[in-house]
Amino acid sequence: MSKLIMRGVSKAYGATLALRRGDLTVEAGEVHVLIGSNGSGKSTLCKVLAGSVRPDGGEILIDNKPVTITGPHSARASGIGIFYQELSLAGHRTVAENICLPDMPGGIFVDRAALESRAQRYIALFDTVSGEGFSAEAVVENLRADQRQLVEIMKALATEAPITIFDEPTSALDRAQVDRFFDILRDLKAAGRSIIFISHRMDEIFAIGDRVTVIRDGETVGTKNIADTNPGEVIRLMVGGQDELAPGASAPPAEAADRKAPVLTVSRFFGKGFANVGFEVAKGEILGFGGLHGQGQSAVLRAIFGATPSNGGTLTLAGSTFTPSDPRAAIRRGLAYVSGDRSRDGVIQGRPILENVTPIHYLRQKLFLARPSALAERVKPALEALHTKFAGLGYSINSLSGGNQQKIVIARWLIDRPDVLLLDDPTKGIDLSAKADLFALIRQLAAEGMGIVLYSSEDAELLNNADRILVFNGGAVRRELTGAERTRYNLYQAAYEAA
Amino acid sequence: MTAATQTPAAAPSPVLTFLKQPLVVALTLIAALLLLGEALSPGFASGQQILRLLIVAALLGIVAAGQNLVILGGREGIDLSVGGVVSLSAIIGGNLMNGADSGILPAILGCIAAGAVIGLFNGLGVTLLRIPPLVMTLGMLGVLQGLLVVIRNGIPSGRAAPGLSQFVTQPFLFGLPGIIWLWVAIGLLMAFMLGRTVFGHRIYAIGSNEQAAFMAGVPVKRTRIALFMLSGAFAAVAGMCLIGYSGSSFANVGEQYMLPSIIAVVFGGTPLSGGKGGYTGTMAGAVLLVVLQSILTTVHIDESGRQMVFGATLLILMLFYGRGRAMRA
Amino acid sequence: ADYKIGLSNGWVGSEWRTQMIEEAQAAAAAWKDKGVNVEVVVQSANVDVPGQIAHVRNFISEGVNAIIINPNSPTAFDPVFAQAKEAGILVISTDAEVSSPDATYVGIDQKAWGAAGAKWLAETLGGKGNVVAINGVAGHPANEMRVAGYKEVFGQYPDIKIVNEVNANWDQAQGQQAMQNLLATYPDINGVWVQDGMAAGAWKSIIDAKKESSIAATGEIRKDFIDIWTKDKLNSGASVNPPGVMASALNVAVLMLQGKELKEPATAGQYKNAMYLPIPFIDSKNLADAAKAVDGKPGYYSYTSQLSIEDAEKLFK
Amino acid sequence: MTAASLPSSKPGGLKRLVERHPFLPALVIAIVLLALNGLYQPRSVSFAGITGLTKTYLALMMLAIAQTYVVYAGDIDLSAGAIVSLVNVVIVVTMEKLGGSGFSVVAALGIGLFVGLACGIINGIVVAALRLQAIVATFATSIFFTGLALYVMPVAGTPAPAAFWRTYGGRFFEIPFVYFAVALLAIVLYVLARTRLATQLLAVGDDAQAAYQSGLPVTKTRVQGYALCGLFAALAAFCITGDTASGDPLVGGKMTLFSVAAVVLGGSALSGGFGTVVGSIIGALIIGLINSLVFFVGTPSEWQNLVQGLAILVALMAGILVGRRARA
Ligand SMILES: Nc1ncnc2c1ncn2[C@@H]1O[C@H](COP(=O)(O)OP(=O)(O)OP(=O)(O)O)[C@@H](O)[C@H]1O
Ligand SMILES: Nc1ncnc2c1ncn2[C@@H]1O[C@H](COP(=O)(O)OP(=O)(O)OP(=O)(O)O)[C@@H](O)[C@H]1O
Ligand SMILES: O[C@@H]1[C@@H](O)[C@H](O)OC[C@H]1O
Ligand SMILES: [Mg+2]
Ligand SMILES: [Mg+2]
Repeated sequence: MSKLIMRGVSKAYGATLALRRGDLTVEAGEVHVLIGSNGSGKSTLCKVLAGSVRPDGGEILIDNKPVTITGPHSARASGIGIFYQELSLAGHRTVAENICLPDMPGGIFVDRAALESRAQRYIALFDTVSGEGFSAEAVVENLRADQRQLVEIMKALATEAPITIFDEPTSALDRAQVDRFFDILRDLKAAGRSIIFISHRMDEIFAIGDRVTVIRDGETVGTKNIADTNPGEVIRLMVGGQDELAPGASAPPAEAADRKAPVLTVSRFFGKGFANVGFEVAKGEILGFGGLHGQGQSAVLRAIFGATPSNGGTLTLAGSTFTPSDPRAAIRRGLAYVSGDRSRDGVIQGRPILENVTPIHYLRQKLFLARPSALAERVKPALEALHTKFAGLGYSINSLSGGNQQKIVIARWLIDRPDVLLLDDPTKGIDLSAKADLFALIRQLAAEGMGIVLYSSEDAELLNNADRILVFNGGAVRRELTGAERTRYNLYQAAYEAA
Repeated sequence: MTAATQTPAAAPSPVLTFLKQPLVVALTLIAALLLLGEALSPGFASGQQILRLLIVAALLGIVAAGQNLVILGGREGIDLSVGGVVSLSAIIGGNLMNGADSGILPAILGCIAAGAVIGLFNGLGVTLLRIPPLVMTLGMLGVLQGLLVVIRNGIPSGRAAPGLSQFVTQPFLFGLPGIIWLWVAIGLLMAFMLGRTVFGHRIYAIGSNEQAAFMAGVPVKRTRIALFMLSGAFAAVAGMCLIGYSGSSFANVGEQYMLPSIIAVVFGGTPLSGGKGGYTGTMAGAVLLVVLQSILTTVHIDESGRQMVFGATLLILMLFYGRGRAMRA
Repeated sequence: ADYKIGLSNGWVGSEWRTQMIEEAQAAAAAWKDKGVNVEVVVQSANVDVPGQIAHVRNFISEGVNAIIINPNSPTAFDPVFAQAKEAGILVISTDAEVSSPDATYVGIDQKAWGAAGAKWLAETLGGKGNVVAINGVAGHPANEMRVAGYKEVFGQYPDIKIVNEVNANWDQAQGQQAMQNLLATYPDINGVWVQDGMAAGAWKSIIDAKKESSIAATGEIRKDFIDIWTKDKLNSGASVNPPGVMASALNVAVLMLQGKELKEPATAGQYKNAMYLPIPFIDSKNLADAAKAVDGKPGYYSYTSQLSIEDAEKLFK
Repeated sequence: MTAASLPSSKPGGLKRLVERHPFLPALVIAIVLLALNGLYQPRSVSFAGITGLTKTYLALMMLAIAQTYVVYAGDIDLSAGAIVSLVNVVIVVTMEKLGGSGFSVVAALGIGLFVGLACGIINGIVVAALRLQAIVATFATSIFFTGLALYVMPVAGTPAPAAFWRTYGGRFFEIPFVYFAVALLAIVLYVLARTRLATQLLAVGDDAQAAYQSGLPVTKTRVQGYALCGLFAALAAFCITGDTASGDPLVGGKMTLFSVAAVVLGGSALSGGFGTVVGSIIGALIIGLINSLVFFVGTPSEWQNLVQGLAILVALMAGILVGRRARA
């Protein structure tokens, strides 16, 4: 008897069919992986189960009994707990309060003692990896992204639900945190609990999963035993009849980019989260930033771009020295910055695609009027280069899937070519084919002479695309990997070296 | 391959989509209220009366233009100081004109400058000091009310120039008073600005996602300051028109525009969360509100009854508009 | 100073109030000629009832000898006036009566004020016709007394019909809008009873609708209005609530502080603590005199009158 | 090995203090203002002076508390002042109808609480259940409640029975009654701060969608916030009635915006999720202290409004800036 059966679940948002036919069967005591490209409907399926999305159709059986889930509360009552991809934390509350938020101990009054001791149980699970500043009393708002993700994990664990969903719980975690988390999942599995696990990282899926269900275009296309399948097969299922592109399939970069005059030079650069950073990027070079996440890579890129303050350093772009002030000035100077966090830094929600793709153009061309037809001419090539799929420039960007939204955001930087492109984990949460498109374009841009800095949290992306890799640790560059040194082994070793 | 999965679901009928537009909702409600008014007191929906209502609506609508911009700019944008600016501008304008047509131009310039300066202060407080707009403009309202007392003690409340009164109340072109043409012009200007200028796109950008706009080189602070300045300027123009309407300036003439200007914006389909909406709807919203108010003045019931009916009707009308998203999608 | 007097005004919504304070300040200064030093401390602001109670408490802390108040409520000051009295402070209200037994009212009878305008209107209309009323702030005591005044008068004329009553919050523009709506709905209006500040607005709508020859309406006493009235020969009449009432009250207060006793104790009015001042009335007969009185004054200046020190002295033993 | 090798900014002493007690900047402002009041008019800080201040501003404090509970959840109530007016006229009329006896007072207070609660629930339904925007929806209900108040009592003036206001203004064991009220209030607030509701309101204010997805009854919680607001607005009306001894259908109207200002002065975030009721009480006090100080320093009457307006604006800005600096 299966623990959970979801059959024919469907959900439309206006004209967007988020889920056509979601099927999922989960056994007790298994980690069941959901995989599918961006916007394929994984989160939607999970949210239907967790009660926060109202399905249009379909049925749900738990322990073979049909259940009707009317909201998050009723889902909890049916034994479902969830980690939300976008987190569901109260920023001004403490870690302990957040962990216990779904059901606070006590009646009219909060039972503080019970709350603390319950929270402590889950905090203790991650004691070794939760990092500095993490405690039951810490205010969530003051925590780092990975620590917040840990809180959301603890919150999901604290539901002690027989079926627990983890929708991309590891996207901000480092390896040690992921390892710890997986150990806990294994314990839960052993205790007979059912886990639904979503990740875009193939290695994680094969490390922790028992079975995998693939969703494509809102439809469940198959379920495999992890033991009986391999990444290639999973990817084939995900992409269906379309081109097959695996992460490693791209051509390796030129051994040594012609070391022309550097287009961007950074030296003795200091700022919040990094110190004394220096490097050069040549025209046509793809410089990689590597290392564990949060070691200053992103901070350096944002500071160069003027998005966060820096204190001191000499920066030279195309021969002229500058001090970062704000993105506006950086853009005028010919810098471009693509953030992986598109919903925070990129997408202008609810506005037409045209308005989302033109702001940099407006600024660089000093435009005052927005003439749609003239703009369309300028915009189309950039969108085509990324194989962006869209119905028309007048449509809202919300009508696109996440991956296509990110392409729009990237395209805005390409209408007027920048001298240097700063890529800050640009593929976070993007599916494989979109990644392939993006990297093909990046290499082309480099070939055309653009200087590119690429930070990626995925090692494969760096190894496959960067001409040179600077490995960050503790806010400083610890090692430079060039040519044949660019191996996974060297990368890990440098990253894990004590600072 | 791309990740695009959106496939048109059964497309909602175009008729229904049309009917759900805030502008259409407002216009329909206006028509219904006019019919109701006519039924309750014959003559209510006569051409002359409608024209007079439009003059009053134009006053509110011009204030609402600035309010609309500030709200569109997001970050809980709202301008509670507009009422104070209207009053102040009426006084400044009245004194600069003091009954002479030659004073109209200096008055207009003076008022707009004063309104813009007040807006500048609001904008600086909101952007540089990051005071929430509600707080900043509420505080500013208190300051302006105090300023009014000082000014009114020091200088006489002036009178409108005859030319201005003519412009506001008498037929100007094709039988319509000048203020209505002014309002139409403002409407066209707003539509052009919001839809066809980079500045307009930037307003939506900061209203929808300020951080993304910042990263895309939008001068967030400058744009937002400009919105508050425009709001002050529009309120000042309304103050000028108001003194043209009533002939002389006095007391807190503007107080009655503060919250109604916000309601006009909401009735026009611009939610208070910003980044969405436009001015055409707001114009209809202003007319709707004014028609409703004047129906209530003409119905012979006690003040208590009037207020209860007005409050309840506002609530019912709000149900037609941007109700917040359901928690459960 | 011999006496320190606190003046509290809880509403600064009209020039009338400004003039009221200025006249009172001038009256205090005038006592110097009599060898009496009267110092006034003023709190004049847009405040609510609690805010005005705070005014009174501030005066108590300040240690004034007397408080003269234009109150925002007739009854709300009973407790705080009791406290003032305990502290040995003389309390006088003006412009609106208060129920407190610890205070004296010096001002006009607002009900009689309302009635005077209504009487003029009824007689001007020959005792018959359709009348509308445009009132001030609903629920405000002065407003309600005035309403009671006109109701009583119109009640005595069976052929006068009050077709509608609306509120325009003592605001000129709202008065103008209200009149507009009323004109559109009732094309056959003969008379309008409207209170001071809003009259100019109402008349503006009447003139815009070219009905000034067929409609009689009460008027107001600001120079601006008196000018139009004279120029356009409007059919209007205005009862006067002189802004000098507070000055009158001040003169009475000083005499009381000097320990003088009233010839006739103040026992008029519903609260039996009022001393009523005369209510002048302006109509076509004496319009020219009024115009002369305000000649050379700014447009917002109200026709006024006050009890001079000598007039006041006559009221005392 | 973990990624947490970067030193995360360690909250300093002041920061922690302000994080825990967001009202501290307001408290400092209030103490400074009190000292200035005493400097310019020593009698204003005498026992009688302070008692007078408390009597006058207890109503605004109550209303600021009321406003705080909706602000906790990121909502706002622009009808709070109208509720005060409505409850004021309702209890005065009830006391009058029932003959002004001690029983009538108790019955009237009960009915007053009920009316406040009902108004609050109506607001809650309109804003949380019908999902109308709080600013405009509560403005609409404020018009409705004002209409009701005018219906109950068309003209200000009906007196409250002496038993009622003599109690409010009187003394017990030589201690003014208002101090008992304040003490009781302190206890109530202490207790309320420990409720699940308070935490849930704050969690909703932080992120309503997240709270909903976590399984919190968001709509119910917000309605409860408004209900609490209505209850405290009723208490504010009791204080007003005690201090004014009469009914007035417009008495509370102007208090609404001041209650919002008091909440902000007290260090709560209008966007929700962060704040304290104690702060709001101090905020109300600041408004009162500013108003009296402006008079005591001898500001000419025509400048008083402006100086008060400026001082309040400056205090609002200072509170926000100091609070943020301390927390940043
Ligand atoms: N609230 C919403 N309103 C409108 N469209 C939505 C909403 N939520 C999701 N969608 C759309 O539904 C589709 C499925 O989204 P969903 O979040 O389930 O994808 P996903 O598989 O979780 O993708 P990802 O890997 O990027 O997290 C997408 O096209 C998305 O744009
Ligand atoms: N230094 C920064 N780092 C990251 N994001 C920023 C930074 N400055 C501003 N932003 C983002 O852009 C938005 C608008 O920026 P802007 O500087 O115009 O206003 P602000 O929020 O008042 O910034 P400031 O931090 O300078 O007070 C901010 O609200 C924030 O989201
Ligand atoms: O006459 C009015 C007076 O009674 C009121 O109190 O203030 C405004 C004046 O217009
Ligand atoms: Mg997802
Ligand atoms: Mg994703």
